[in-house]
Amino acid sequence: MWLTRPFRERSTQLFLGILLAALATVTLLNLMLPAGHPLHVSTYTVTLLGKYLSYALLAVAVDLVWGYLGILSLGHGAFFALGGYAMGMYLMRQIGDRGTYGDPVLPDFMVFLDWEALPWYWLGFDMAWFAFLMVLLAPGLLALVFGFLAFRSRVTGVYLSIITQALTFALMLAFFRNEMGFGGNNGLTDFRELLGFDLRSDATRLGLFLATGIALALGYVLCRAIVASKLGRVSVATRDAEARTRFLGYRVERFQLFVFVVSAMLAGVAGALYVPQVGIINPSEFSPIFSIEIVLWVALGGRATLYGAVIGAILVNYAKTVFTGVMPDAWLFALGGLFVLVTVLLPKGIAGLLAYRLTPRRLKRKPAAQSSTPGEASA
Amino acid sequence: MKIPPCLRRMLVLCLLACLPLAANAQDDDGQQLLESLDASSYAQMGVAIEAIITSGDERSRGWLEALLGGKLQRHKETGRFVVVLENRGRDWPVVDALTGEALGEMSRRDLDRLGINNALRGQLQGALAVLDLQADGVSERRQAARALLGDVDATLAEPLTVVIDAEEDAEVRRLLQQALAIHRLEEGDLAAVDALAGSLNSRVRSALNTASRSEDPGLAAAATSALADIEQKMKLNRGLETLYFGLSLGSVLVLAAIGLAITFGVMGVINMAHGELIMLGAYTTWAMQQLMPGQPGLAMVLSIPAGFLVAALAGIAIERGVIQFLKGRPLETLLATFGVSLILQQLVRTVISPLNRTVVTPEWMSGSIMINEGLSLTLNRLYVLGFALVVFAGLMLVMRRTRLGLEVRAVTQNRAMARSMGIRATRVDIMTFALGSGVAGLAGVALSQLTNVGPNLGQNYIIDSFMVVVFGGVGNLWGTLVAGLSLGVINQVLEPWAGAVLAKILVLVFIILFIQKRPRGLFPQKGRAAEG
Amino acid sequence: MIPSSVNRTSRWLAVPLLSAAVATPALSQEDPIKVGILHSLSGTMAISETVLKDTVEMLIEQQNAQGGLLGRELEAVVVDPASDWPLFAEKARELLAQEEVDVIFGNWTSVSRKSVLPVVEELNGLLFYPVQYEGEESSENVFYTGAAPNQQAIPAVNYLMNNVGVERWVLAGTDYVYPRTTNKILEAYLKDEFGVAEDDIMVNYTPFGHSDWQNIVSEIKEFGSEGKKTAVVSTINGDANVPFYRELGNQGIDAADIPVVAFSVGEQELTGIDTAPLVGHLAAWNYFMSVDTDANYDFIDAWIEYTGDEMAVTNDPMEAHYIGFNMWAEAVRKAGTTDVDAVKDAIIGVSVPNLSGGYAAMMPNHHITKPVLIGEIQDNGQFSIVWETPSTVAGDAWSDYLEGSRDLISDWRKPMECGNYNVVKGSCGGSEAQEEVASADE
Amino acid sequence: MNILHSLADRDRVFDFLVPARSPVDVRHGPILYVEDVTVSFDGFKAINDLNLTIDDGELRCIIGPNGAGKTTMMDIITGKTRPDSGSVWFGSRHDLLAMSEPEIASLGIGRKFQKPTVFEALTVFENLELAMAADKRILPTLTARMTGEVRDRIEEVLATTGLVATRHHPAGILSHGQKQWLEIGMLLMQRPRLLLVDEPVAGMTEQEMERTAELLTSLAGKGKQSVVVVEHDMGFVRSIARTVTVLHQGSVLAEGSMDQVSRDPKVVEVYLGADPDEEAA
Repeated sequence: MWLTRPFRERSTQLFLGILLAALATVTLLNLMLPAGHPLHVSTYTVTLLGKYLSYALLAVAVDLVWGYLGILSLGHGAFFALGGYAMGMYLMRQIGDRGTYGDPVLPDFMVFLDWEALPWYWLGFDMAWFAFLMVLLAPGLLALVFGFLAFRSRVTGVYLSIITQALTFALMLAFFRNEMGFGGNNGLTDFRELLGFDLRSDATRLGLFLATGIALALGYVLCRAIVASKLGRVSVATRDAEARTRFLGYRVERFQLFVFVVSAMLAGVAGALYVPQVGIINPSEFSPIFSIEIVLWVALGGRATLYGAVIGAILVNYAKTVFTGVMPDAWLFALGGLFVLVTVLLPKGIAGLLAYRLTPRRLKRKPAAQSSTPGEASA
Repeated sequence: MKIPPCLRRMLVLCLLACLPLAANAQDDDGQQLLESLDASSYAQMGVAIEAIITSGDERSRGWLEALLGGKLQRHKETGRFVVVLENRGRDWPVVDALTGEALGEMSRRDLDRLGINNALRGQLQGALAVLDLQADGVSERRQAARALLGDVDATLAEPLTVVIDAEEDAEVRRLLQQALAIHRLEEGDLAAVDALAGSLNSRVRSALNTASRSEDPGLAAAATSALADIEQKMKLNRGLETLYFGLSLGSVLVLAAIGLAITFGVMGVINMAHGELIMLGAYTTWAMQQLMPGQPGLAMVLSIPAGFLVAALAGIAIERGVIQFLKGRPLETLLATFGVSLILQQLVRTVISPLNRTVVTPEWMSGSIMINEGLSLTLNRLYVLGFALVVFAGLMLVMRRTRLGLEVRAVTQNRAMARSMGIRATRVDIMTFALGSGVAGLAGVALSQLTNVGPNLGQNYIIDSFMVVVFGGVGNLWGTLVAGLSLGVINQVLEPWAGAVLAKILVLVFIILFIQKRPRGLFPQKGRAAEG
Repeated sequence: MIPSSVNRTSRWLAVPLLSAAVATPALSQEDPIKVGILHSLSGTMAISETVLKDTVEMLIEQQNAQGGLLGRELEAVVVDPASDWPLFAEKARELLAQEEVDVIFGNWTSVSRKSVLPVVEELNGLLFYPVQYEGEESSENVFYTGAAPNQQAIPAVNYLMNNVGVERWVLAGTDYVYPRTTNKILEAYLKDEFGVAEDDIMVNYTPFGHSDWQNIVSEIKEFGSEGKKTAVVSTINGDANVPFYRELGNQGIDAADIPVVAFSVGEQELTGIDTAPLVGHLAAWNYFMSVDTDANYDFIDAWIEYTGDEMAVTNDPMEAHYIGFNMWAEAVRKAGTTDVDAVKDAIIGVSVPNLSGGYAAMMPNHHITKPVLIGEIQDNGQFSIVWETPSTVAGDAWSDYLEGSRDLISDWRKPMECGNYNVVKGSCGGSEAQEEVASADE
Repeated sequence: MNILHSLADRDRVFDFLVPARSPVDVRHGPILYVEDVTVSFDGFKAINDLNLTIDDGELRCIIGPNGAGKTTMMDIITGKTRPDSGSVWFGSRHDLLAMSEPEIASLGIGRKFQKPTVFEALTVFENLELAMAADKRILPTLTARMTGEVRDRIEEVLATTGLVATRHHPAGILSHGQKQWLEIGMLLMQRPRLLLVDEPVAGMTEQEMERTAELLTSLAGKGKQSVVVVEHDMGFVRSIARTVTVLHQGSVLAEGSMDQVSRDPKVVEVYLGADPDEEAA
């Protein structure tokens, strides 16, 4: 089965092992140790980690299209935000009549902007299954339509990057409009509960953290499976020589579309897990700068490795958390400097650094090792 | 020719409603006039201003101007009236309002300002305009006459007829007659409608609008039909205006994008710090104005080379420090230069200030030129439009007619070949990047006249710039020009009916769809080489 | 920067855990009182918020110079939420849960406040919010020291109506919740109170940072040539103002023709504008730097000394922090502790001097009393005050001119303790009561 | 699209056992007809009324100075460039002008580019695997597994092209000649009926050239592939050519055996006195 293929890879086993061990450790340290204990992990930290993990999933999605398909999407924030909004709309509906104005159906922002009734696109979001479906479908459909148009007309390279940027920018402006019915600049906030669990309780927060971790694990395995399949090799072929791949008889645009849509859906899931943990979704997630930042996480971690994306996302965001607290006036210097140095000095990112340290040994031990090639792994 | 002194004297006499002239007024009188200004209500102040106008005191103009500018103040303890020369900071240099004697600096704590409101401001401006009607320069008289439109009241009507008869300049006469007609219209004179018919001036239209709601059905009907005529004429005006708005916005886009068309289009460097180079140009303008206080115009002109230099030097630093290490990895230049842009922004925040800086608009760039009464083009934008075209033409010249341009084209088309022919590719890279960056600096100089000069300036233009370059076709300067101008016009045509936000969204969607249709922009590079 | 010895993902995961664990020491009585400052120091809002951070730091310094509070020293804990709204919530949580600050001074934009609100309520913190805002909110844990709409917008419109004789209104704003709400209130107010016709009101929204105002200014000009006195009520935010005013000036709209009264333009914003063409346009605030009182001059002197910038300006939100800080300090003294619940109870009714020669009192709805001043822009970037309310106005959390909130009042004193009490239904319409009912049902 | 599906299905049914893989109809002899084709770029006629016929199993060399339209001709046959007029038929059944690149590719026309383009990040083995004639739709590709037959076929081609030793090297580290052979190998994996080979020996050493000549001549033949070689190197052309076509300014100048052609005065003139300006296509 192509889906189970990654479980036989050493790198995936290692990744999953570390991830699951980390999840378990955090959970134990949070639950078992008393609050005053020096090793206790506070719920604040758990939520923070949960946020990093959702970013990591987003980075994996971006790495799938950028690293393996060669499509530099500067608009993946849009899919992330759409997933987030789908979740946010569900959470808003869960508030029910506990809002400030006590309206049983309309969210607060609609009440004071005089909406008479729920707009049609809000219908159904009171049902969890529908909302969760939309978490996948909304970004998926957008990616499908956009990708269909773009890949069909063979928009490539920088042109594609720029129009993905235009896409997310246009969406940001649209969602800023209060007439759109998504809460305008304030976005959606003041969430109460998810599937009946109180979002403010520590247990729910821990649960969300674990759910995000598991989603990351599953997302990683899915991406790994795609990458290790023949389809993954077609993607790499497309990345490196698109015309050649076409002459081999592959309908390149369909492969691009398929991977792009999968990636968009993963980004949507990441967004949906992000929103309940940070407690707000607003149009700034659509901002082109955010999308560029995601790409930077991937570049920093190491492109076309998947685990590099995870490392990059967690590292940059951790640095952000630390620096904005420790050196609030100067953290942009640090962040900017980090980006410059890594791109110039570590073209393959941190993963490249790790691989560099590992490769010589492996080559010495087993030249042209069969197990190291994806082609063989599939045999 | 000027109004002869005897006539002027007569006019003033009329204007002053036959009050006794106080040619050699005593200081007590002046003190008294100013005392009466320091009243508790604006109504009383209005009376006092009237009194100053009619006093004929030769210092009255200075007082009125100081009052208008909020510079006429009173020392709290001594009650002395002073005129503040410069009112920034905590201590202000002042002169005595009565004697003109310099009194050194006074703390603002010790001074009380004689405050005015908009109603008084209108009264003062009207009064000053009347005085200006006797100015020597024709343009000043025209301006004064234009200011009087809608401000004529019964007391002014009579003397104005005298002035009109004496006035030599036809335009001033016409304006004054219109001003009089508006006054007569307000009094219900049906004939005045004819005198005003066809004028596109907004105050005339305002007066006609009022008249069209008048109780007198005849007057209302006449005014309404006159308005309908004017409306017809205004339609063409509005079309032209929208076109101008569009071209103006377009020129801003072109300016912002043209530097990028060089660094990105020609060199293939995705320079996310482009916006910050624009910002540097704008800050240079600010710095030049700080260096040359009181001469904003000269500073503005000098900032053109200075802004170019500063941005070009920054560009060279970026090229040497970052981009040269990323040859052949265009997408990674995006990442590294994004880091550079963060650093530059924060640098400006830390070194200069997180706050916006004031860039003064020089006299010759403010206001607008009037094409006709209903259509005037704002000067600053006109200059920017012209500047954009000049910069574009200059760039075309550099690329087409100079050795550098030739070398740049050679290196971008075949680097190895160019090198083997003795072109120093590294030097060409530096020069090209410096050129693109310098042009971004020029954009910054221009933008300082239109928008905020602050750390976020660059961020607001970077996305638009990329859209313009891509829409026009990467590597094609003409494409950038046409793309910028047409996007500007499309935006401004859409804006009135769609609103500002929706217009922008529609433009973006249009670009996305257009790229589907023509994946390499408006003017794609053709042939086999472009496929590489 | 990146230790090369680290080659396992697990290390990276371990770092935040360790640092989080280390950063939670237990508090003792000798410890300083921690004051959290939650203002953006980078990003788009840095332009407005940086000075507020400095203000609070200055106030803390002054307080410490006077021997601190309750014999303890005050310590500022500064974080940078970087104009990123989710980050505001995260940083608020960091301040309350990790740093365990006793009070937070912070936020500027509505969205950042909305983002922080659930966190402050959940962790029972204290937040002093210093900016004029749209109202429609009253949280047990938030104190609103900026103006509610009835302390800024409504008096300003009254002034224009009564003193300037305005008949036609342009309500122009940036498209976000503060302008939306304010304009809705104003529209209802103008129609209900003065019978202004629908045709005589033009509403226009623009995006953040809008820079091309040609069309809109031209429309305003057109709207104003109908023969009725026209005014623009501007809720245009921050950066968009400079190009807006420039365009006004260049298209020849001066204050005598069509005055603009702004609710978001203060001295700080004017430092970035060449004000010469703007002289006479108006702003409504509760404080101007040009206020002629000794308290104000002292404050300005201290501020100039603190910043070392002779040209430094003060503005309304700074005064709000000045008032808020002093109120909080007074309440702590009164309660004898920094305990949040005690301070919350003690602060209601506390009255401290403001900078314009009067007193500000904390009302039971967590809003304060303020004078309303109308100022005209001068060519030196200052305002000259042309009008003020005869007495202070108490902030109203729920507008009387909005359908949904007309019947709501807020009173955080016992026994009501409700932020949105519905006087018609006679019940607290908000979450707590409902939740109790819901849980009782189960 | 339906054609593609039916083709793909057919491929699966017949798999690698049956030699006749392509449904191309060559009962009338020729496998490729190019008739009256004209194409212009910005007014410049790159191809001008071109007529060309290739027989089944033929090895044809096409020569011509720079700008003669050789590469453009290949672009037209493979569907990359659409002509302004004319017709191109594959066998007597398939109108190539109505098809997309992948459709043409799966019909059995393989093309080797001037610059060697192999997938540098993938190994030699994987390069060949991707080139394999198989169901090339998304889901089958996603779930594809390596079978013994596939492996055998790849080994066979590795042997043909002499790349056995390098099978697990990334293609990016191969020598120039090896990349050219790999590319030809990839074409062979598709079991094409017609091979279009653009300048196969450019930049090759003498030895490599010899090997390439051997490889190409062994490929062509009735029931095997037809091969069209575009080449500059006269020595190489002479060593493999049976029939040579000379292109000039977008149309056929001469056709015949190498000796006939090289004696043709028109050809001599073109090669000796070609106007350099025309090369700036």
